[in-house]
Amino acid sequence: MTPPLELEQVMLAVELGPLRLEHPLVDASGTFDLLEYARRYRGDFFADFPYAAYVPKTVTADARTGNPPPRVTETPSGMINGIGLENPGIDAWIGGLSEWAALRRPVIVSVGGNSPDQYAAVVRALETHLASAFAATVPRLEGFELNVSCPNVAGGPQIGADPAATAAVVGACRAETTRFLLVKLTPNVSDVTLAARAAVEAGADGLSLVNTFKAMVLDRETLRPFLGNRTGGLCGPAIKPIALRMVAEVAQALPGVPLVGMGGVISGLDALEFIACGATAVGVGAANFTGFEAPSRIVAELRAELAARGFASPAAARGIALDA
Amino acid sequence: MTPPLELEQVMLAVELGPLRLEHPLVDASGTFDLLEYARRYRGDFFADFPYAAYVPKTVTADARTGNPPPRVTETPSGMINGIGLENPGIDAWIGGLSEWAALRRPVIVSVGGNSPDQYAAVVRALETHLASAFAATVPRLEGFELNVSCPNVAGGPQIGADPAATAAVVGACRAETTRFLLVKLTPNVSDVTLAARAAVEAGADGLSLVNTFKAMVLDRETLRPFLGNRTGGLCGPAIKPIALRMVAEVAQALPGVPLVGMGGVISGLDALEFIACGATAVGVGAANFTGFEAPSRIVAELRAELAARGFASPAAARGIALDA
Amino acid sequence: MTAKAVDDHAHSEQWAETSHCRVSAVRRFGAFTAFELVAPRIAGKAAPGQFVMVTVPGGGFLLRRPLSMFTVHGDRAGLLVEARGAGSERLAGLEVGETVDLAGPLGSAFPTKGVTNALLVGGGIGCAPLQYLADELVTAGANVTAAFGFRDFRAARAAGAFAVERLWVASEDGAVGRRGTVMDVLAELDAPPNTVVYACGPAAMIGAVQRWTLEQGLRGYASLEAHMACGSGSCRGCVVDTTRGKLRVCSEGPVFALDEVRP
Amino acid sequence: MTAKAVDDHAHSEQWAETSHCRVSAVRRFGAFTAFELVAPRIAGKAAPGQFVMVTVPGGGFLLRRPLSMFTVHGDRAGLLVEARGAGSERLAGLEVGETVDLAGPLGSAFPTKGVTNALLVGGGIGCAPLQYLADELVTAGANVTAAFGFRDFRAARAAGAFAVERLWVASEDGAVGRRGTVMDVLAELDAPPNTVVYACGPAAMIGAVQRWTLEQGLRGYASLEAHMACGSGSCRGCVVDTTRGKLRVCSEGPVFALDEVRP
Ligand SMILES: Cc1cc2nc3c(=O)[nH]c(=O)nc-3n(C[C@H](O)[C@H](O)[C@H](O)COP(=O)(O)OP(=O)(O)OC[C@H]3O[C@@H](n4cnc5c(N)ncnc54)[C@H](O)[C@@H]3O)c2cc1C
Ligand SMILES: Cc1cc2nc3c(=O)[nH]c(=O)nc-3n(C[C@H](O)[C@H](O)[C@H](O)COP(=O)(O)OP(=O)(O)OC[C@H]3O[C@@H](n4cnc5c(N)ncnc54)[C@H](O)[C@@H]3O)c2cc1C
Ligand SMILES: Cc1cc2nc3c(=O)[nH]c(=O)nc-3n(C[C@H](O)[C@H](O)[C@H](O)COP(=O)(O)O)c2cc1C
Ligand SMILES: Cc1cc2nc3c(=O)[nH]c(=O)nc-3n(C[C@H](O)[C@H](O)[C@H](O)COP(=O)(O)O)c2cc1C
Ligand code: FES
Ligand code: FES
Repeated sequence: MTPPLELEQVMLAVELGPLRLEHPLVDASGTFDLLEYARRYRGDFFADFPYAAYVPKTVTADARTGNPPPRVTETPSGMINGIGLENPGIDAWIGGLSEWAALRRPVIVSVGGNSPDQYAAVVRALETHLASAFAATVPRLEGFELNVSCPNVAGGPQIGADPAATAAVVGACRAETTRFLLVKLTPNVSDVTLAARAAVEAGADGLSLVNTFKAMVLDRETLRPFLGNRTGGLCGPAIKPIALRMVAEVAQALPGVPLVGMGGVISGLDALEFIACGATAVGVGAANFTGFEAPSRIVAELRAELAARGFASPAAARGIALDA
Repeated sequence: MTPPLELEQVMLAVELGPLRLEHPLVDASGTFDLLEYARRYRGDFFADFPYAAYVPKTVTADARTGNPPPRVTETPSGMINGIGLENPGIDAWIGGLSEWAALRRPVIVSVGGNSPDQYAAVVRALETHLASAFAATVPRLEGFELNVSCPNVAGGPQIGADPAATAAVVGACRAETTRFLLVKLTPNVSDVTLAARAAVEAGADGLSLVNTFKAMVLDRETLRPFLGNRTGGLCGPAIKPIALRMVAEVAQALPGVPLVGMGGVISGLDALEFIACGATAVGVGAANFTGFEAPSRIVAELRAELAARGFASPAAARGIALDA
Repeated sequence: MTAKAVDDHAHSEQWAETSHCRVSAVRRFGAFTAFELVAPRIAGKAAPGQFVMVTVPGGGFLLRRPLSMFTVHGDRAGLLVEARGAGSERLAGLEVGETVDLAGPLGSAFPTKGVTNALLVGGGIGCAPLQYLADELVTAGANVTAAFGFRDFRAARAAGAFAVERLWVASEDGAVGRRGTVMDVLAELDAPPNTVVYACGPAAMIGAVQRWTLEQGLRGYASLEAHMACGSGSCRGCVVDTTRGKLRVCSEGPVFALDEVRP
Repeated sequence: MTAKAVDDHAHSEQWAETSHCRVSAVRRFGAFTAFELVAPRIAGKAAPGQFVMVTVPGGGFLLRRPLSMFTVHGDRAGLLVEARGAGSERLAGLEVGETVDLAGPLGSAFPTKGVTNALLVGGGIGCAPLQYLADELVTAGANVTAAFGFRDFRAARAAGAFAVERLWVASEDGAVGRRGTVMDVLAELDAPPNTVVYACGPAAMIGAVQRWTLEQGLRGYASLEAHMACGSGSCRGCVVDTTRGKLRVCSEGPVFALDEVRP
């Protein structure tokens, strides 16, 4: 084995398509709210932001109140959520942008909807705003993540389970923006490479995976579905082995396409595993709920894990778990 | 809430299609070997057999040596296996039947293969043997479980992910037997009701679900795939919320079809949850690895959980988690 | 090969509200356990009604558990835990000398300014935040009356953890105090017209207290429970219905005006 | 509402090989911990080379861990654990008075009948079963020589746990005993022609011992490791390649004839 390196010998920076990230870790949409963290931080959170890019909670064209409570609970080595894409709608969302314009990191806007039109409307609204807004009043919105994989919204199967429907959403959004365009895939499929390929062929620049697994938890006493929405999305360490397998499959099927891998990352070693399976960046979701310091801890651990194995950079480890 | 009952007031017997089971619990194929348990038991294991029916490891027409080691390891609240359907082939398997002919419980033979012919060959071989063998030399083979969902065998996607391919396997086997015919579904699909419906329309009498989730674990040191087969099947408590959701979906889509629910059952409450989601019988897999006494413990706990909630039988609780 | 242990403290330093705390005292009352923890940063900032997110030790638990501030004495934060599920059972088993991770104080506090007459209404483990509230109100010179209701003799053992001078207890099986619910206690009380009501307990109790308060022409506050993931406003997991729409218990609550909640 | 606790013992009674055992003594040697457990049923049945499946306490672990029988004294079973992953770390932290669930003794034993000269070759934690084997052989009147190899000074601390009269130790960094591997020790030994070799350790070591034994015209046995789920023949998770095809380490092994293994 390669001899270990000193921590300082490891350079964590990665390039995610056109985005230069200081390190591979980003927050997973819906699990990390910049402003709430900033309220609790002693220093300047906008400057010390622990993730390399900020992915806010999914925003939709219309305002949504989300699902009835309860919305979350713990499961063995995981958790389930049925938030239901609660968000203020794109207009109010744009109205709030100036509050966090001081963030110095790139932002990847997570976009949701029920039809290609709805997705495109969000992208268009943002592009329109960006075209006219003063730079100092908006954060660095440098990319989009099309969330075609939320298992918690009503109305038929997920778009992401249908490659053609996925392509239609991507196509509609591609027509509205030249910015970096990610598509967030659902794991609730037989073959994740089908939607992955469809998304890329329709113009996506990269892929994020995985979103949550559709699941159900029962109330211990009544044996009725526990969540207000009956079903929800499972995430956390429980699902990591499935997520790793899917990231590896997509990396193998679509070499060269930038991937944001996620699902159950709670340590630097977990993050490194996603990189070994071909991810360029790694998303952290449920781990944000384990402590405010989780993001910076995971970044520090990733550096240590790379150093211990003699990898001078994430790129040096990328894909080494894949078939030769 | 219903007032609690005394333990003795609970009658655990259920009818799984034509099979009368003393209680709802059966072993999940591949996780429990009758003869190995009998070797370690003080009394007469054939008489005291803890499960209501015995489902042996999947047998195929040809002998298979399985996958290279390592084949198992633990994951957060779960485990992964890549055994690869190691088995002696149907002829040798039939040769060993007399060794355990004294088992008093019904047996459901798990059948594997790569094509409808291979499945049918196993069923035919058994039917032929049963037609001529002395009753005292064979166990009570009363049903079949067609395993179309093993994620650990080479050769393209799983049969169970394709409703038409599933129907073809079922049709071929239905032509060979009038015994109780279960089909074991894979969870690696977008919509589990499609293969479920296809199986029933092709002649299946009932359905078992779920088999394992295709997953990958990396070696901590080398970051290469840990299992000899690279990928394997994830099971255990980690996956229970997904399995429950799928059982509920199938129960809702195909009311009246007998279901064997499984995935992560390690306690009587877990078993009761599958019953609440519509299962008639419940399979226990990985929990067998937690201790020799696990099966009888789970049966006793199920009785206690039913009693505590005032259910006089599993049937009284069946399906109560489903939409009205 | 494992990466060098990364010092968590290095990363938590900048979080005003996180603390690695030693258990300094434990008292047990049946299924209830009262702890004191050495938590200067949290004790120094807290106000009654706020809560902390507590990491369940042992490694088997992903989410932290929300627990109300039960007492504050100097640099000690007190918590009262009822063993209900696996996580709270593990927490209830903590011994002196063990350490736990807390984040807090989080959420909104009970407004106490200018209150002269206070009526504290608690149900079951919902009584927990009312001890701290009583202590602060008494220090501020208010008249404090408390009415606590418990289900049965098991639950009523929690009463032993409380030190409130004018405390009326009811239990549904009559094991402790008056037989009946806390509403039966309220029915017999004479609340002066400027009384402020503070309620914490099961939804049904909050609803009954809300109606009673309205009838009496009083005003008050309720502290609500919700299942939480982040406990700090990020995930929108803990919303409850209010007259102002869906609000987050962890950040807009847990204390709400009694007339805006919809229990 | 929880179901009445079901007594595990009621269900384990019929299993000759299951035991709920109290830790009666603990000795620590760096990352290695030697335990004694009160385990009359297991101690009464065991033979050197066999192993037990140990439940990792705490609830966060699904699978049991296979550990070799390290010693047997009366009704006490001794185990030697190296903290490597999360499970063995928890096991290594066990304290006197805690209880653990064991199932065993499982697997095949080292044949010892009629052996007059024995050479025990161990590498790292693979030395664990060789103490018990040495004890039995000495009792039976055999001449026992042992050669143990360790990676570095950390691993060599395990040597402190052993009590074998004629013990040669090698460590790759020279921290303890001879600098080099256990093969360097063997090269200097004079093994009588009727010597039986017993090997347990990493695959590379087993392979080297296999070649050496063949060269010397000796015969012997190897104890192998494999990742296990059931530990008792049910799952076919622990197979290794042998000249007899794929065999299960847990039930056909862990002890195999040295000339049939393919390390
Ligand atoms: C603001 C607030 C203050 C609280 N204060 C206290 C207190 O002082 N003392 C106390 O004993 N309990 C208090 N609770 C409830 C306490 O958080 C839960 O009882 C505890 O989390 C149960 O955890 P468990 O692991 O035992 O239960 P499990 O059912 O195993 O937990 C599974 C999940 O459900 C959540 N959960 C379970 N029950 C509740 C509940 N009633 N409310 C919210 N989440 C729940 C857990 O946090 C966990 O995420 C409070 C809850 C809230 C929201
Ligand atoms: C027959 C036999 C006898 C053994 N005797 C001893 C002994 O006396 N003392 C001792 O310290 N260790 C012994 N081991 C190895 C021991 O079982 C593992 O080191 C231990 O299981 C590691 O568990 P973990 O949770 O720390 O590792 P993790 O890597 O966290 O465990 C994950 C999974 O991998 C399995 N596993 C990990 N490493 C090994 C390994 N080297 N061999 C087999 N399974 C592994 C674990 O059992 C578990 O299922 C023996 C193994 C076998 C097969
Ligand atoms: C409470 C919660 C809310 C989430 N909301 C969103 C969302 O709005 N948009 C989205 O794309 N994914 C959402 N997710 C999914 C995560 O971004 C992530 O894909 C998933 O949780 C897997 O990662 P993890 O195991 O690290 O949590 C949410 C997850 C959780 C737990
Ligand atoms: C070691 C192992 C071997 C298995 N072998 C088979 C098999 O041969 N046939 C089959 O249908 N399922 C097999 N399975 C899947 C189980 O029968 C079951 O569907 C799955 O493990 C989910 O249940 P659990 O979470 O209770 O383990 C195997 C599972 C394990 C862990
Ligand atoms: S628990 Fe996350 S917003 Fe309240
Ligand atoms: S571990 Fe299951 S057969 Fe050996």
